Amino acid sequence: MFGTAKRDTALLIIVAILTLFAPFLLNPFPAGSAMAQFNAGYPDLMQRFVIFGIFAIGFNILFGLTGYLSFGHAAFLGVGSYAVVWMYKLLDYNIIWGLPLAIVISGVFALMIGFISLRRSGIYFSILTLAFAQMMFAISYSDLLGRFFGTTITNGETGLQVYRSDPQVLIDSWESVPHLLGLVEMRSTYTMRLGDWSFDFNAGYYFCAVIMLLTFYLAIRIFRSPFGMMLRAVKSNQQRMNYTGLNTRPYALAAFVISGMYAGLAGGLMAAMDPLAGAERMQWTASGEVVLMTILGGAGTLIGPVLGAGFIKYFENIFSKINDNVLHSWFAFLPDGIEDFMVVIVHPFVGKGWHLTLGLMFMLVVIFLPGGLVEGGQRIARLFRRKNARNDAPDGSKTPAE
Amino acid sequence: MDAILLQILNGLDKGSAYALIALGLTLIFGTLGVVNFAHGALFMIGAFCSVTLQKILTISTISIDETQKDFLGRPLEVKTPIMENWFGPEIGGLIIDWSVPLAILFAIPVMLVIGYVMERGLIKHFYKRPHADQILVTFGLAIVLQEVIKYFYGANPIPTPAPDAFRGSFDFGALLGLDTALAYPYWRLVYFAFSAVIIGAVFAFLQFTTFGMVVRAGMADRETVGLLGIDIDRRFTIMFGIAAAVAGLAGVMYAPINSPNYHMGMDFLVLSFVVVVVGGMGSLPGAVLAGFMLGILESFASMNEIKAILPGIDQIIIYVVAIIILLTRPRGLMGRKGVMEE
Amino acid sequence: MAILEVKNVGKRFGGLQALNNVNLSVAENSCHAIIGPNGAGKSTLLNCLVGKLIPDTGSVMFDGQSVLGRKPYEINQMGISRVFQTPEIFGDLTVMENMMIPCFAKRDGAFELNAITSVTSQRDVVEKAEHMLEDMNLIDKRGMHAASMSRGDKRRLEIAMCLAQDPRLLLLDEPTAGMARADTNNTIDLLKRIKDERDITIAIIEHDMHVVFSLAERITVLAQGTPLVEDTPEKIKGHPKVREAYLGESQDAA
Amino acid sequence: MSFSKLTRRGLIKTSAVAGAGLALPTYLRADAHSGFTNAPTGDTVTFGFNVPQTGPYAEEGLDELRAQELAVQHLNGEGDGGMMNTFSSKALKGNGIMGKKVTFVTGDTQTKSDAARASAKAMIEKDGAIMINGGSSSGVAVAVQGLCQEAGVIFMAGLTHSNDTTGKDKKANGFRHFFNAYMSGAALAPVLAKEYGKDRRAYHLTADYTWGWTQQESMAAATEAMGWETVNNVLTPLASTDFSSYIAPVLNSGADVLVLNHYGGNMVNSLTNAVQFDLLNKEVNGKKFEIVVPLYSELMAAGAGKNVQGVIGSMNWNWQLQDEGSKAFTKSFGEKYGRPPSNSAHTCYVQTLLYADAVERAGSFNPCAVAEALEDFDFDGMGNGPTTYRGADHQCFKDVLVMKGTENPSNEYDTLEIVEVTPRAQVEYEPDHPMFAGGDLGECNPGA
Repeated sequence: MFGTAKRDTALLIIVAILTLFAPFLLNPFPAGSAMAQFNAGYPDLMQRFVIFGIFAIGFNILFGLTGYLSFGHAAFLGVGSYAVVWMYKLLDYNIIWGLPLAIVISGVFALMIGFISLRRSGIYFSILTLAFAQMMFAISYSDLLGRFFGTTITNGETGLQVYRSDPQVLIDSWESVPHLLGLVEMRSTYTMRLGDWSFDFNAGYYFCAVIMLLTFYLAIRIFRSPFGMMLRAVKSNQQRMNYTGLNTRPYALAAFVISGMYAGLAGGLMAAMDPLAGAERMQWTASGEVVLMTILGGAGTLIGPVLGAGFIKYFENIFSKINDNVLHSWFAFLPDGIEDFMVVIVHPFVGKGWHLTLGLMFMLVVIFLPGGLVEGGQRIARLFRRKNARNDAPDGSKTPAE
Repeated sequence: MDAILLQILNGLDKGSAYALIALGLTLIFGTLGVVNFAHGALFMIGAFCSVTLQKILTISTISIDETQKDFLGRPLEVKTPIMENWFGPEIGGLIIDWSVPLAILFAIPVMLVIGYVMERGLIKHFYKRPHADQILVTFGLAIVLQEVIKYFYGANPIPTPAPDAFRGSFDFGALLGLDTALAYPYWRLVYFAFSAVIIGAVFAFLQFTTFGMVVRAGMADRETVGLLGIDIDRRFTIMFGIAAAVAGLAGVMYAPINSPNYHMGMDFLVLSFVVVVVGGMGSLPGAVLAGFMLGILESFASMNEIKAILPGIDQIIIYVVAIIILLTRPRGLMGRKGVMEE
Repeated sequence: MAILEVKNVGKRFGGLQALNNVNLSVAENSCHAIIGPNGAGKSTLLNCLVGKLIPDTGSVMFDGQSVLGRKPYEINQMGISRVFQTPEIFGDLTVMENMMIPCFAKRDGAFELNAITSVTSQRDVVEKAEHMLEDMNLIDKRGMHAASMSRGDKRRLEIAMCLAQDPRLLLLDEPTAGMARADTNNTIDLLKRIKDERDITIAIIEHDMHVVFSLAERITVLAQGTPLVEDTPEKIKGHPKVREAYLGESQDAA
Repeated sequence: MSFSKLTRRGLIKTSAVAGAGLALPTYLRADAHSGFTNAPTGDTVTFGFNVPQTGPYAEEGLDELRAQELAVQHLNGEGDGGMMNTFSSKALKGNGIMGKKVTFVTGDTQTKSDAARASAKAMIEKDGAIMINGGSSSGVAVAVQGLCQEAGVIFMAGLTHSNDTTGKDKKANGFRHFFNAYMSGAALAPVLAKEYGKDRRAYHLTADYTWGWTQQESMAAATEAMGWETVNNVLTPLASTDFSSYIAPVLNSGADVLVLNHYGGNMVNSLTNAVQFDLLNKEVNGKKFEIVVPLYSELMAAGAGKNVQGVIGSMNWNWQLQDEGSKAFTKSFGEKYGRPPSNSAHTCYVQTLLYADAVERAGSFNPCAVAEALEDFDFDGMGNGPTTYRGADHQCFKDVLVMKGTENPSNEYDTLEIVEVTPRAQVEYEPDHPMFAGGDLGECNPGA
């Protein structure tokens, strides 16, 4: 089905089901309960999961397949966001204008930056991409371009946003909410209550989810295509590539541009969900984040980057919100002394200490699961398989791009 | 003219911090082949060695002064440092005043131990792993280290002044017979001299000791040296400790220049990578040269005359220079072929 | 008729004249060996042929066209394939994938953005690759990681990858270096078979005289960057100059 | 194109009916019937405290969080009641708000617009927060204010000092208690003229982002009006950690005052660097060289240590004020946390009480009713003397403090001393003042 191998089709279907039912799966705890803190099924975070999933899937096409480690991909994310918000300002709040533009413009930027940066390899390449991205960040953060043009281009550290005085030539009256063709507002949410549970079905989330599935499907096709194979060959042995009559530069550049366009799309979607483009999303920390997401999940695997993105965003948004009040409510069932003791123990790892937990998780994953989270999943799966059929012959069909 | 002289001084000073951090980083790159994202955190821990020693030296006894009130209107608790009790206010005060230079002695063993533990406990297991894994684990470690510091010291910068003897500035203008003042802070001159000594010591160590020769040989060709029956691993462990100590010492003496805070390591991390790569992978002189060069260029770019022509150039100069150098010289200023190019 | 014509090629590295006025002519469908002591300039010459190095002087013509100034992949597309001293294969890929890449390179050229269709749907390439693997007796190992194969298998795979492109000239750089005697003999047999079955020219650099005399139809002896003599194996064996310059000095290599 | 232009509204309506299952244009948990976002249904009401908990402003965020927690206690009738006892409005009874117990959730802004909005959205969407309070930078405040406007909740800004927050970027759902750059300039200029004379030449170093620009503009305008001359204004990158190359040229520029339009880590470092260059011991143009830091905070002063001594700046509030409200708050805060509150803590505390009081007076949590109750509200007893929340731009008008670094501090909290309490009349301005022009409050948005 879909022109993909059976295993890939199965993976795609599983991912589709998971995203479709995410509002249920991410809200396993009743709304009022102490554990509700761990629920992640609210629109903003669900949107972030899939948007950063797209970002990481695209990054993986470059890093996972070719091995070129870009440290400046957040620049394309920012470019995509600015493109969409500018379309809001100039035309109207319909996201249909901005998203294709985000892809095209980030593609153009990726072509220029990639063309120059790919003249070098290894860490020299990484630093070139970092330098370009940091330049773009500095320019956006202080709106340096705006100083030359005499009008704001990025609106500095506040972030680019839509004002009532903006032209919005396609409409007469001012709008304030991004929508798709006037059919549905991105923030529309239907809340379903089942007993104590509550589930949010958000239009923006499903829009992003559909796009994520499309990009995931495209990534599968790329992984399994001759082009994808060539990219893995670039990573494996450039010398042999050259002496097999293959020009490595355009292969790497094409991967760079494709992943840049993925990043631009992700950035565009961020602005489509929340009509503001902040300069921080171009900073090196943002570029570093997608690197971490990809490695954490499992570089070069199809589903790994999505898992990594979800993992990091979950910690950022859920663990940072756990304060001492919440801790007390968790441990309220314990006797007073022990309750306070537990709160003191857990306190450094949550709330303002969420970074500490994240750092520890990075170390634990990379020490114990060298292949990232995907390897964790594989180990669990192997454990089950071994239990079920001890005498099975070793699986020789394991393809390296798994 | 005087403006340019001043910026050269500034550049040398900034450059010495960059060079010291990059030196340690490139030692780890070159000898161990490890991408160490925790190197900035080592610099930060060095700065907090100064803070810690200052706190230790100012451990105080508390007495109640009924004549003064605190902010809630209660009698004020007056703190007297134990140092002043022991040695009298004069000498005790002097010891506290000199806590930053004294912290050098404190920091060397601390940083060597931290470096040793890091290498044996963690980094050692990642020599054979892909660079991606090294990035993830050292980045995780960097976050953990800075969060631990934040837990104990808070997020606010902590003033760590230089000894009173080094307050104020030296007037080069008078020295050179210029009309205009060309004042430069004493402590910054001390920092520059200190870095020069450290850099010189590292180079001398690598150049003139057998240990250094083996390490240099190991940087050039690890396998061959290993085949010669030399225990290169143990020497690399010591090298990691030294790299940590260099970063730490850079931090110790930096504390009076800018009050240390827990995230100062991350502020320097990206920059130090740029410096190392511009200098060229695996080249110690390259790292030092690039450090000073970028420091001076950054200082020049912040001159009003330059900013008048190119507004905002000071924000991006480092990156522009990095791009130009990497495009004109494929392996940075003095890089060796084949190091971190795969 | 000569398919490869090297004329007056010179190459200098700093103070070292690595190649000096080298002339070489390789006849089509022949097997031509280049021998010489260490540092004679054999590898430098080879690198000049494939575009890794550009000679300071002289010309290199392949099938009437100059290869100078062309990139390695362009020269390869002209029909020159190279086998390395230590096998250069795609270690992270499977044997089958290793085999398919040259098939794609042959079919699609230096770059083709074929990003949507599945590899397995390219029947022509799959069949050709399978055929090559069968031919090389590697078909059982098709799912293996190339890096985990034995050295002899890697060598066979690399030769197979070169042949998959149907090159007109196959350059071999000490193909049996570091091999056990049995593997060496297998490789010799393989190369003989290739020579018999295909219209192909083979140029080989080799230390091992057993290999050279088993395969070569003509031999060029290189010493200190200059061709000493060129002749048939029989004549070379008895040539006094060669004995003096080469065979006498390195008995153990022979 | 014309398609969307002509029929958009109609389409939204029909689609809302047709696709009612999926696309009801409700925002989140609000029952559509209540008419506004996150209408509290049970016996509790949830506040969202959005402060920086990681990054350079984490300490400031922590102090804000302390104050917010204290405010919630006081609202619920716990503790000594703090400023509720001195507040001129007596609507709050210490039984929560309209009988509902106040609870709160917290989030981390990371001092990044994106992260702050994500965190605010989480509190609104997931936790049902009715109001967002806190923050310690203007970029974040503007970003979150915009979000609250769209979401239909009230935003009670924390520390935000840029003119834009209640100028170019003002929003009907957003309210700022903190003072702003213009007020700093207006309060400082007369004091500076008195202390340092009217014939001064100022050299500005300005952080290169929106707040820095408005701060510099305000200071330059106010001091120039007093007769000062602005010699130069140099923009410094936010990422700077070492300001030596910007400070070195100051001495030879002919300026005799250095104005540091920096905040947070930037300010700590630039002031430390300036003192290293011994500027305060120099004489230029026959006058003693001086440094001015327009926006002070206790935490920055602590970070800069001895370097603040004798340096003048301004603040919104300080714990040393001797009015009843300030004393009550300082006592309450000090007894709970063992340290005096910072001025950002004060703002967050007051904002929380003001919001609660407005709800009580309006008799509704509906943001529009609350906004109406806050607009042009006059109150006293909150530490800054008689204060007005101006309806035209949602900016509070009150006395401003001019501060100076204490020369001989007697204890670790004694870093700054009050030079003058600038009366409110002196810092007031018209809503259409050019520095605040270009904005539009819009209409209050109740959300659902």
